Amino acid sequence: MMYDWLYNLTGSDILAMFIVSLLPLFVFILPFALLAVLAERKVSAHMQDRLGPMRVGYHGILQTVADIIKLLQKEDLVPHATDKTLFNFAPLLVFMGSYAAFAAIPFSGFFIGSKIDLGIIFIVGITGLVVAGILMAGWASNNKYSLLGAMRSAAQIISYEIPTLLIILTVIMLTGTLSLYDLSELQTAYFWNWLILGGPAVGLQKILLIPLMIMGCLIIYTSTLAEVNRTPFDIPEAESELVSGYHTEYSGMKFAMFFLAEYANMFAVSAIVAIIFFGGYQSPFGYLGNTLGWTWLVPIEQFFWFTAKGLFFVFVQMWLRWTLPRFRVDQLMAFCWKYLIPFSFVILLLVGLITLI
Amino acid sequence: MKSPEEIFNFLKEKFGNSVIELKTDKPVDPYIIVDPIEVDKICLLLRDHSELQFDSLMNLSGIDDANGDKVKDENGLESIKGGTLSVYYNIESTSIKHKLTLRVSTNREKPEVVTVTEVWKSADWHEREAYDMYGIVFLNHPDLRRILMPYDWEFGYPLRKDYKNPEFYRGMKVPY
Amino acid sequence: MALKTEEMVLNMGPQHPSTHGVLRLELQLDGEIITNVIPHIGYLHRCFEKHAEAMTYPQVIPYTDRMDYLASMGNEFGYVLGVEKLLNIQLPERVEYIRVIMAELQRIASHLVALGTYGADIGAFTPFLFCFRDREKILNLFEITCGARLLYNYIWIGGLSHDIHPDFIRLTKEFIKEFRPNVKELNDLLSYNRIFIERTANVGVLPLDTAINYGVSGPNLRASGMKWDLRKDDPYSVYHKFDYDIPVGKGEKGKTGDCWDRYYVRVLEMEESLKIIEQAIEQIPEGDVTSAIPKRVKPPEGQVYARVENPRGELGYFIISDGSLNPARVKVRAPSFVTMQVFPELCKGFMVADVVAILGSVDIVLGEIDR
Amino acid sequence: MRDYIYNFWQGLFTILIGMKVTFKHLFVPAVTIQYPSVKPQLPERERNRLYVNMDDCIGCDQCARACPVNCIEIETVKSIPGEDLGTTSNGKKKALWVTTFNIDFAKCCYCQLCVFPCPTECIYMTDVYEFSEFKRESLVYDFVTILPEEREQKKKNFEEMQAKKEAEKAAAAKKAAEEKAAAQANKPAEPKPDNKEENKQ
Repeated sequence: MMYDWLYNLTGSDILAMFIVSLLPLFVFILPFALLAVLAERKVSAHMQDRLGPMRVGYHGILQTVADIIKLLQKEDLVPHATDKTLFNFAPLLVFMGSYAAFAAIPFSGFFIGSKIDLGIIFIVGITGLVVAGILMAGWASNNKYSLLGAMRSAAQIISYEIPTLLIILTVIMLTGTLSLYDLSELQTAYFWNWLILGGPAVGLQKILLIPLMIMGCLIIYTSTLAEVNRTPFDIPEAESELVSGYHTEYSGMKFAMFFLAEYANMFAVSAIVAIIFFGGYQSPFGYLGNTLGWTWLVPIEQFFWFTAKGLFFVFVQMWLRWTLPRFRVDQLMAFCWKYLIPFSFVILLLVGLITLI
Repeated sequence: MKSPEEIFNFLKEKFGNSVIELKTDKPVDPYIIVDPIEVDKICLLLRDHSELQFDSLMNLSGIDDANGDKVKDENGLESIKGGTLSVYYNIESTSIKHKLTLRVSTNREKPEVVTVTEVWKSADWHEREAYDMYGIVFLNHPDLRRILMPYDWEFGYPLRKDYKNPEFYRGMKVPY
Repeated sequence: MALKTEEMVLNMGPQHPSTHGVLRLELQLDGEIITNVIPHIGYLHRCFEKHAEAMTYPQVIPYTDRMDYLASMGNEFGYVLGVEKLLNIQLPERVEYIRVIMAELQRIASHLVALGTYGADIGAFTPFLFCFRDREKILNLFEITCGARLLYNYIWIGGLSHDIHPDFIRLTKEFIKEFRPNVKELNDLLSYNRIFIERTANVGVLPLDTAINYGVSGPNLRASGMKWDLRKDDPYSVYHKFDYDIPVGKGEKGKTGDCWDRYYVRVLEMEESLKIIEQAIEQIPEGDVTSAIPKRVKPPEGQVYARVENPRGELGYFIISDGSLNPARVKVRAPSFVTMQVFPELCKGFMVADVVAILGSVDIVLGEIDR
Repeated sequence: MRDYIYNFWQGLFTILIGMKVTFKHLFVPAVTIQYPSVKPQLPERERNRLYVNMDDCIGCDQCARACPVNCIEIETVKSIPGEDLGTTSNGKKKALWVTTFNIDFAKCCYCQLCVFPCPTECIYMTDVYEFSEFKRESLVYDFVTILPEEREQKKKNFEEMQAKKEAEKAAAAKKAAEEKAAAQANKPAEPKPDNKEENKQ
């Protein structure tokens, strides 16, 4: 693995660990965030028959750089009578929550942050930090609207974690492993081994599993969508009622931190769905590297497939944002408790029965 | 479908002298002049009577007839004394599809008209606007406040013919 | 011991992204549920009626445009009808036809704004841009005819300022051909979307008898189930020559008269307006549009109440003339002013997010309320 | 239970239809234009900034009277009989010097009511729409073609002409008064014929 390779290279495990933990941030998340902000504006523009940013750089490529420079030089004002420490710490907490999740995500066969064996539970736990950060931001900015927004988003995220966990439980029950790395390894060789098509099971069991797995994938995708506060579940920043939810009072670099955290979270969530159901970094139709015999090419191909799947799901999130109207708060809760959770329990039950056959 | 004359005669025998006269000389639609204190009883009858059924008040507008005599007080401020302010009611029946115009006149110093909000709810804001613009007080109106002008505008009533703009309002210069 | 809760007063507006202009709503909330709404208007009051008394009759027309700035053709039409009744001028047929075409195009453009902003209030941003893309085509039609895109001063007393542009008819036919599939697309995207229905069905229900008592008119009254349209019930101009029907709210997705009905009645009305325009374009006669315009407009003493079916409802002008060049009084019965009166009735018992939905569905314009 | 499943299914189905519509629009070419580099093509009846062709303007004040917001301000001076002011394009002889002709474009509402009553069609609307200024005062356009000193000069010699005429009239009136006084001196001779001649002059 990358860690061992670095360990032989540098000799000291602290240095190796340091490099391995920095890699996802600088190699992957920051470029992804730059790309995602621009992609969101371009995708939404073309979906609405317009052109999107065209002025900065060719076809608006440098637009995100311009945005970041703007945010950097903006005055970082702190409103009067706020709880200073909480106010400053909240964006950090939110960013930490979403960035820490990348530790357990296997980018390719060769690179994984830390191969802990309860990867999924770690990720779901860490994203809980985001809720604390949002509540802190809502409370500290001393403004009626952000408090209302923070309360709503906390309630939403907590209630949507239950269907996510239930679906993850069914997958664990089926595959028996918690670690994301083993999960990806399990779904090797061609796409019909992917968990969405029944995974490594055979015969009758596999055919029975397929509809349930597809339903499961839909449910986990919608509930993780809600955890990231993306439309149709973006009540906390519902422009029309609460002006813009918990990060109304933030400006400058703090606002950029929230923005970055949202995009990092977006990719983390779509990566989880890709890993669980669509075979993480496994390629759907075999590796070029194996056929040509260059074994060093395989990890790069795997990294390519992983980011391709992740980006596809991020595109679907953007696609949903520009087609669907927004839920009302009570409808959102009703949808979760009356539709998602019962369905995931039914799937858990059925998959349990099927594994007994 | 009843013509204004029939309605007028019908009201005349019902309310006697509080229905004053039917004016048809001026062009377009004729109107009935009514006594300002009886107007809500008349309108209640107009709405509830089986053959009339005037169930919707299209429009209620105040008007400064400016028929008083012009008086120039000390620093050349021209103001009209005497004369009348009147209120026009355009009502129609959506079922029988006939229309009627009523007119009510009160003197300019103490303009008082009984409200018709109990008969048609849409009269509420129209009356508040007539009060705001002309100062016509509508008796037992649910909440008679100014509606378009600022709530504490004490420089008189803007749409009267002798209205003069104040120089300053709460320190802000009232433009040109 | 019951938990002591007290009411929270939330001020929505006058600067609020979804109040369609400068309107302040004082919401009295019990938790998330609304107990009472007090609208405060008057922020956009430009004393139209005082101006009208200082202007001559033709000079008032640019002022009428600025009242309901999304449907200026309709405003001019109403005012001009009133003055023509006072002067009882005989208009050439061509003028009547062009006025009907322009009023119906303006109705579609105004409904597109209403539907687009309503989708944006509920959260769907794409239909908003689709509606405005189609509206631009109509504005171009207006621009080639009279030169302006929003405030036209096109319909004059006794005629029109310009005759229609030579290729106006061809461009309108093209527009109609392009616009029909777009309406179907808008329906797929928004009208039948389950989340949109969830947000608007059974919300802000306006019962029929309260509607009539409050004098509500236009799409809001038709959505509550009453077939009442001035173009048919109190015909003016040449509307009696065309056949079109009046869409009425049937409560497909919830009770009749809820937000979804008010939205869907406007979508169907756009279709009817297209039919009127098509028939009007076929039957338009030849003639000179400026022949009946009087040099000096000096109507005899008297008063008239003329009303027109505007996209937002019944727009009435009560004009009193004292025989001079300037009108003695022009009182405007604005449909949004009357709809705003019934708004508190609609909101009782719903949530804050619904206030935005209901306000979007009644489609008010503050220029018209405050005059 | 039945509508529970129907709700879930209909929700899913309508969301997919909506997504089909937006995906289709990914490949529809954009309708927007890049404004500063690509200017919109305006129709010829466009109504933007007014332009006044001063050689045709006879100073008749029709446009100022027709303007609902009175943003046109005109002052004219009568010309001295001797002066020649040239003729307008359609051959009408001009009789008035137009000394001030300001249009305040901050107040103008572009309603085109001033264009129609103009007898010589010298005021019309161009399609210039980019004329924003930093100061509001600089939006008041002065259209008069004669130089400021000439305007003063025109006013001055009109006043002189005026003063000269008064002087003559006063002189004539004084002369008439003396004659009357003289006539009264020999009034008993023949009173009637005198005053008939006087008012004939």
